[in-house]
Amino acid sequence: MIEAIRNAHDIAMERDERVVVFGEDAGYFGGVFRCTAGLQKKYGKNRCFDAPINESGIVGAGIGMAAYGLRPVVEIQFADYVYPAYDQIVSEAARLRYRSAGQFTCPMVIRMPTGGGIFGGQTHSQSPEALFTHVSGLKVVVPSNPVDAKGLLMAAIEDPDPVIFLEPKRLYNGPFNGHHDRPIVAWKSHPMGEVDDGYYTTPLGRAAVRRAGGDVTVLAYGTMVHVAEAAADERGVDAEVIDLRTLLPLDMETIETSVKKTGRCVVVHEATRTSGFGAELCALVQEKCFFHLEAPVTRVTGWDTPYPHAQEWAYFPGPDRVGRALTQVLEG
Amino acid sequence: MIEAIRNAHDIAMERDERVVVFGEDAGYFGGVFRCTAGLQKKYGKNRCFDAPINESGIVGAGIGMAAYGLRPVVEIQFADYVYPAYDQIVSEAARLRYRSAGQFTCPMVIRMPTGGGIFGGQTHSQSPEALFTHVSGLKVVVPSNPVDAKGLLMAAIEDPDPVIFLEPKRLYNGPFNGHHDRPIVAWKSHPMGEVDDGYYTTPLGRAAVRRAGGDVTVLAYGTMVHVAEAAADERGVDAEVIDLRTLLPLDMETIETSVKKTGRCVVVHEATRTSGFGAELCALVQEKCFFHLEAPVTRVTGWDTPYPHAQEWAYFPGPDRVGRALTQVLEG
Amino acid sequence: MSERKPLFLHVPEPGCRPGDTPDFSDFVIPRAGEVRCPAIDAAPEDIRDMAFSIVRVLNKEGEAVGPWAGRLDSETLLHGLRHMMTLRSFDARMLQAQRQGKTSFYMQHLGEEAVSCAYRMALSDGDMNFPTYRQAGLLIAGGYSMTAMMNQIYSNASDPLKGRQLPVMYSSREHGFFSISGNLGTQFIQAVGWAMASAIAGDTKIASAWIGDGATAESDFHAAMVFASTYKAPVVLNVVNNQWAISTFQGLARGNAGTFAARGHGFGIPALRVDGNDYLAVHAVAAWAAERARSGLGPTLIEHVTYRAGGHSSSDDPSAYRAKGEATAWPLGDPIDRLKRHLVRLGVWSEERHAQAEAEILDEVRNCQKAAEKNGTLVSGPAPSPKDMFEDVYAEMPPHLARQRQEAGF
Amino acid sequence: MSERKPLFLHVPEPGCRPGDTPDFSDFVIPRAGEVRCPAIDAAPEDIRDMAFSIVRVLNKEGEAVGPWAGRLDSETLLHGLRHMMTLRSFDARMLQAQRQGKTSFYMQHLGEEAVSCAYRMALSDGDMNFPTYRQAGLLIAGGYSMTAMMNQIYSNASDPLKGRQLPVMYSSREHGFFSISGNLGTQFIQAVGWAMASAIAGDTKIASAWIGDGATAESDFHAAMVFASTYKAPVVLNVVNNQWAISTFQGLARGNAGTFAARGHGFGIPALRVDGNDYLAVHAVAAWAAERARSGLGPTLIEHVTYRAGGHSSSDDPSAYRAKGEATAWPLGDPIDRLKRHLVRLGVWSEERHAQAEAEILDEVRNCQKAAEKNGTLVSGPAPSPKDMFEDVYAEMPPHLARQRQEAGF
Ligand SMILES: Cc1ncc(C[n+]2csc(CCOP(=O)(O)OP(=O)(O)O)c2C)c(N)n1
Ligand SMILES: Cc1ncc(C[n+]2csc(CCOP(=O)(O)OP(=O)(O)O)c2C)c(N)n1
Ligand SMILES: [Mg+2]
Ligand SMILES: [Mg+2]
Repeated sequence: MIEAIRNAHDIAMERDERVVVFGEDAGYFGGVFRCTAGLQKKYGKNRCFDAPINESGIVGAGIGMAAYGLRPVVEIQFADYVYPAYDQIVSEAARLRYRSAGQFTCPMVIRMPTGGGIFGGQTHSQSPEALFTHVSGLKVVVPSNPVDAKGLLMAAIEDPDPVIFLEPKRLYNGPFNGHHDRPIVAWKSHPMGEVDDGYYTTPLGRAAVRRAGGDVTVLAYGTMVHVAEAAADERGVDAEVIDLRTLLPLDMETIETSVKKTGRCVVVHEATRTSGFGAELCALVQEKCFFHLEAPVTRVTGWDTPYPHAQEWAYFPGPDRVGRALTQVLEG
Repeated sequence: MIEAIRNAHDIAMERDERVVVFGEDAGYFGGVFRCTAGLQKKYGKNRCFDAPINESGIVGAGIGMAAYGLRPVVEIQFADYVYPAYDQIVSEAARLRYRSAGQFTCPMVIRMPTGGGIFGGQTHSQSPEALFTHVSGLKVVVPSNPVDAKGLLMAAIEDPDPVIFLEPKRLYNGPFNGHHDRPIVAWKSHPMGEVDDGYYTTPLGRAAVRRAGGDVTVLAYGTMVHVAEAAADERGVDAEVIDLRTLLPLDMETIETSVKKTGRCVVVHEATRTSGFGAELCALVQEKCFFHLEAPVTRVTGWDTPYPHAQEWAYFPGPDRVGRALTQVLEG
Repeated sequence: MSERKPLFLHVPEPGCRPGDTPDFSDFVIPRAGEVRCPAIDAAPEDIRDMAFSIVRVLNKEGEAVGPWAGRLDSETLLHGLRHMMTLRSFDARMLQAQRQGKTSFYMQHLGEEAVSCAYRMALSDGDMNFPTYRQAGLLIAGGYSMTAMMNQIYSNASDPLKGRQLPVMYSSREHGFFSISGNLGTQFIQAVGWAMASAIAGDTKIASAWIGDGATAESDFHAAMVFASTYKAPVVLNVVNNQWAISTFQGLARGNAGTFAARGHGFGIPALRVDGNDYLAVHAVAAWAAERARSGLGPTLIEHVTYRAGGHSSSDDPSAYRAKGEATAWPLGDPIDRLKRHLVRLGVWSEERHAQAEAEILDEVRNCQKAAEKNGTLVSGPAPSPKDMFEDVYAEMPPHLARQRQEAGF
Repeated sequence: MSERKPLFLHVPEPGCRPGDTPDFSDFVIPRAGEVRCPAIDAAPEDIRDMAFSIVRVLNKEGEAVGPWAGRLDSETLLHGLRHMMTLRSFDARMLQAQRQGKTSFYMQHLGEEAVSCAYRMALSDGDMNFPTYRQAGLLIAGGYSMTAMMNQIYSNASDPLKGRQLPVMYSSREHGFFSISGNLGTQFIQAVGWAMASAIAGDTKIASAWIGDGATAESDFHAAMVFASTYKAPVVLNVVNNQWAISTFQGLARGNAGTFAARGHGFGIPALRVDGNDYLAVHAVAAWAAERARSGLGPTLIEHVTYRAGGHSSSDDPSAYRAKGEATAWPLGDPIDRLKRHLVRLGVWSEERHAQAEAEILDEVRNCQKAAEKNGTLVSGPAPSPKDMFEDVYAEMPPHLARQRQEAGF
C-alpha cells in the first residue's frame, strides 16, 4: 500500500503544479513509512520538504497555502500526533469556506497512519476517526487496500475541501485479517493489491461491497474489512461485508440497501467504543432500517482503554470477537 | 448558576488547600462570566490567578500541578477555545494514571462555558462534548441548573480523575426553554434555582428524571433539558425527560429502565448531529432496549454546520423541533 | 543540604489597578528620531538592540525627525489622517448601533488607528493580511466599502458573509484581508503558510500576520516563528501590543520581562519595536519590513507599541480592572492628534479643516449606515436566508446535509 | 512598483548528507574554561552572550579548567563515569535484546550519556524530572533498578507499568522521573506546572523539563516558556540538542539561525549553552540552574550541545540520511572517553581499571537481564494479565468498563 500511496503523490504532483507535499521527515528521507520517498528528488525541495516538528504548524501552514491557491498534502507522522493540530483542523480548515462564504477555501489533504497491530503502544496505535467525523466541513477517508488507497488519495487531492486521510499502518505491507500468529501475507497475493500504474480516481463518498451475503451486514473500514471477511469465512456466515472507504460523507444508500436486505448488522472498528464512529453507524442504521431489523445493531470495537503494548492482541478486535458477534446477531 | 459555580469554588478552596483556580481573566477580574469573582481577593494570588492566553499551557500546567498533588480547577474561556488544549487533555490528562500504572494521577477539573443562544456566532456557541466522551479516562459533566451545577462541580473537584465540566452559558442567568422571543426568566423562579449555601456534592455518573412520563423517554442534558420539558408540556406529551448530568460515565440504568417502560426514545442535543453524543445514546439504547422499542430512536440536534450568527434560532433545536420529534415518534 | 526557604509563586501585576493613579514613569521611551535605520539586509544579530528600543518619527512638537522620517508626501499623510478619522468615526457609530440593539457585538480601535491604517499604505495590491479583529484600518485604508462592513456587522441580507459570522469578523479576499477567526493566534501560522506558498509559486506577493500582545502566548505564535525562520518566508509578523488582553496586562504574557519583539532573537528573525501611535513610524517600519520580505530576505517581527483606549469589546467594561485615566496618561499620545499636529505644522492642515473633515466623515459614515440598514439589521428588516446556513459547509452539499436542510424546512 | 524578482522557498539543509565527507568546521567551539560563570542572580540581560557560547570544562588534555571547574571530587566523578558506562552497556544489551526479538522497540543514548547522568547529580531527592525517552541516565544515576527498567522494556509480568507502555517509556515517581509520554513536548509545560505547584505549596523542590532539539518546534515548548517566565517557576528547562531529530538536522527546527538557548531572551529567561559531552560542564551548569530555581530566582534554559551517535531508535537506520562517519567527526568527542581521560590524568583511574570496570558492568547488566527475563519477555514467559488492560483507566472502574472486561472474558 505504501507504493500505491507514493505513486498517487507522484502522479498528482506531475499533473498539478499546485500540489505540494510536506511533513516531519517527509522530504529528504521520504517519511518514516516511506510514503513520500523519492518525491523531493523528483520535484525539488520547493514541492516536497521536511517540516519542523509542530503539527499545528504543519496544518496551519497548509491552510495558508491552500488559501493562496496551492494544494498541500501533508503528513502527520502518526494519527496519535494529530491532536496538536486539532484546533487548526476543526476551527480553521473545516470552517474556512463557510465563514468566508466561499472567499477562501481549504483544499488540503491531511494524511496519517492509523490503527494498531504493530506493537506501537498507546501512542502509535490510535484510531481517531470519530474525532473528525463530528466536525462539519471535513471529509474522512480510510482505505483498506492499495487500489483504493491510490484512487481515494487522488480523489482527496483533487477535492475542493479538506480531507482527513487515515492510512491503516498495519495494512502498509500486506492485508491483515487479525491472525497475528500466522505468516505475513503480501499485497501481491490479494486482488486489491495490484495497482494500475496510471492516473485514476476512486470517488469519495462511495462504499464498496467486499463480500456479498444475505444474512447479516458488516460495516467496516480499514484493517477491519479484512478481519470481517476472515471472520465471516471462518464461521461460514453469509455476511455482506461493506467497506465504507469514506466515513464522511457516508454512503448511506449502500448501507441501507444491504441492511434492509439482511435485517441484521454488525459494526466493526478498532477505535475505542464509546462515541466511536460505530455509534453513528448504529444510530443511522436503526434510524433508517428500524422496521427491517431483527436484532440490535452490534458493535465490535477496541475497548474503552488506551491501546496497551503487551496486551495488544487482547485489545485488537480480531476475527474471533467479530465472529462471535456475527453468530450472536444471527441467533439473537 | 454563576453564583452556584462561584460558591462551589469558594467552598472547595476553603475546605481543601490543594484546590487552585486559574484561567484567562479568571484571577483579578474573576472571569468573563464572573464565575471566579472574589476568589483571588479571598484566597490570594497563589491560589487564584490569571493565566496567559494559551489553553494548552493552562491544561498542561494543570496536569503538572495535579501530578504534584494539587487539585487544579481551570477555566477555558469558551468551549470553542479548548481545541489548542486537546492534545494535553486526550494524550496526557486522560492517560496519565493508566500509562504510569497509578504512579501519577490527574485530579483536575477543566471548566468551560458551552452551547449557543447568546448570538455568539461559530466561536462562542459550540458544544464539543462528544469530542471528550470518546476519550477513555475522562469524565464529562454537563449541569442543567444551579443546584446540580454546584453539587456536580464539588464532586468533580473531589474526583480523583480529570473531569470536563461543560457549563451551558445560556443557563448562566436563568433557565431557558428555547423560546427566545419570550421574556427572560430568572433562576430564582425555578425549583432547581435555589441553592443550599453549605457543602454538598451531587455524585457523578447519575442521571435525574426531571419529568416523569410513560409514553416516550427524552434523553437530554444542559439547556436541552429545559427545551425538552417545554416541548413535552406544550404538546401535552406524556414524556419522561431524563437529565443525564454526567455523559461519561453514563447512567445507563436509569436510561434503560425508562426506555423499557416507554418503548420510545428521543435524544436531544445542541451539538452537530453526526458523531454527536446522541449517536452513542442511540447506539446504547437500541443495543440494550431493542426488543422494547416501538419506533427508532430519534435525534433532534444542531445541524451539521458551524453555528451561524444571524440564523441562530434556525440552528438551535428549539421546543418546536423537539415537539415535532415527540409527536413523530409517538405516531411512528 | 542546607535549610531552604520555601518557594512562592510570582504573579505579575500591572503598575496600577482601579483606584490607583496611572503611572507610566518606568516605561522607557526613546526620543523621536533617536533609533537608527539599518539597511534591509542587516544581519539580525547586528540589530538586536532594536528589539529593546522604539522607532519613533513624530516628536512632541509635531516634527518628523530622524532616519525613518521623510518617506511620505503630505498628500499621502492627509489621506492617512482621513483614514484614521474615518475608522474612529465608524467605530463610534457602530458601537452606538450595538448599544441600540441593532447588532449583538462590536469591537473598536480607539487609540490604535495608526497601526492598521499606516501599515496598509506600505502594502501592494495582492498582498495578504491575516488580521485579528482590531485591524479594520486595513480595510478602510484599503478602500473597502464601509457599507459592506456594516452589512457584515448587522448580519443583514447583504452581508457578504451571509450572516454566519460574528460582527467585525470581516473577510475580503479582494482587499487582501483574510477571513478573521474567533480563535486567537491561528492566523499567525496561516500567514506564514500563505507566504511560503507565494515563495513556492515564484510569486512576488507577501503576507502580513497580525496578533495581539495577549495572544502571543498562544502556541500558534511559536509555530509561526518556527516556520517563518526555517523557510525564510516572505512575511511580516506584527504584534500589536496595546497593553491589555481583556483584563490582563501585557506583562502577564511575557513575565514582565523581555519584549515581544525580542522573541525574534531565538529564531534569528530581525525584530523592531515601533511607536504604534505614530503614523509615520508605523508606515516607515512596515515599508522596511515589507521590502525585506519582497527582496527574499525573509520575515521581520514588528512590535507595535500602542494602547487600547476603549473596552475590549462591547461586552467589556474596563473600569473593573484598570485605573481610570490610564488612557489619558498613556505617554505615546493619540495617533490622530499627533498626525494632525504634524500636518498643521507642515501648513497643509488646520483646526478648521479638521473640524470640517470630521463633519464630512460623520456624514459619510451616517450615509453608509443608512444604506446598510436598508438591507436590515440583526433584529429587523431583510435577513440572510436560513437556507444559507447549509451552504458552503462543502463546495458541494453532501446528501446528509441536503436531508437536514429539508428536515429544517428550508 | 518596480519589477520584482520571483520569491523562492528556502529549505535549510545540513552540511553533509550520505556520500559527503562530514565537516564541522563552521561549528564554533569556545576553548574549555573560556566562558565566565556569572552569579546566580545575574540579570538575564547581562548574560545574553552566554546563549551564543558554550560552557566547557574539560579540555583536550583532560584537564578541568576555568570558572566552572572544581566542583566535584574525584570519588563523585568515578561514580559518574560508572553511571555513563553502565548506561552504555545497558543500551547495548537492550538493543541486542530487541534485535533478538525479545521486545518490540528500543532507544539508546550513545554519545549523550553525560547529559542525563551528570545532570542527575545536581538534583536533590524529591525533585522531579519530566524527561523524554533519551534521559535514562537520570534513572541509572538515581539508583533505579536496572531489572525494573528491563521488566518495563520486556513488558513482562513484573513490568511496573503492567505492559501498557512502549519500551523505555519508564515512570518512577519515587526516583523523580515522570511518566514518559510518546507525544513530543507535552512534558515541557507539565514540568512548569509541577514547579508552579511546588511554589504554590511553599515547598523547596524543583522541576526539570527535558526536550530534544527537534521537539523545541512543538508548541508546548512555547507554552512552557510563557508560563515559566510569567510565574518565575522553579524549573530548569533543558534542551538536548543532539543535532538530529530522526532524519532532520537541528537547523530545521530553528531556520539554521539563532540558538535554542537564545529562545530564552524573548522571555527574559537566562539561557546557557553547555558542552553536553563534558560531564563536569553539564554538572556545573545544572547545579547553577538548580540553585537559581531553589533560590526563587526562577527558570533557566540550558541547551546541551551533544550528538546522537546511534540511530534514532531500533526502527531507524541513519545511513539513509546522514553521512557516514559524522559521529566520529563530531568535534566534542565522546563523553565517556573524556571523563576517563580526566580521571586518568587525576591519577585515580587507569586503562586497566577501566577495562575491569567494563567487564564488571557487563556482568551486572547481564545479571539484571537474566533476572528480568525470568519475569518474561514480550514474546515469551510470564506476561501481564489482559485483565490489567482495564485497570487504571479511572481510579474506580465504571460500569461500562466492567462490562467490557466481562465481554473480553477476563
Ligand atoms: C483560543 C482563544 N482563547 C481565548 C479567546 C478569548 N479572547 C478573545 S480576545 C482575548 C484577548 C486578546 O488580547 P490581545 O491578544 O492582547 O488582543 P487585543 O484584544 O488587545 O487586541 C481573549 C482571551 C479566544 N478568542 N480564542
Ligand atoms: C507530537 C509528536 N509528533 C511526532 C512524533 C514522532 N517523533 C518521535 S521522536 C521524533 C524526533 C524527535 O527529535 P528530538 O526532539 O531532536 O529528540 P531526539 O530523538 O533527538 O532525542 C519524532 C518526530 C512524536 N512522538 N510526537
Ligand atoms: Mg492586547
Ligand atoms: Mg535531537
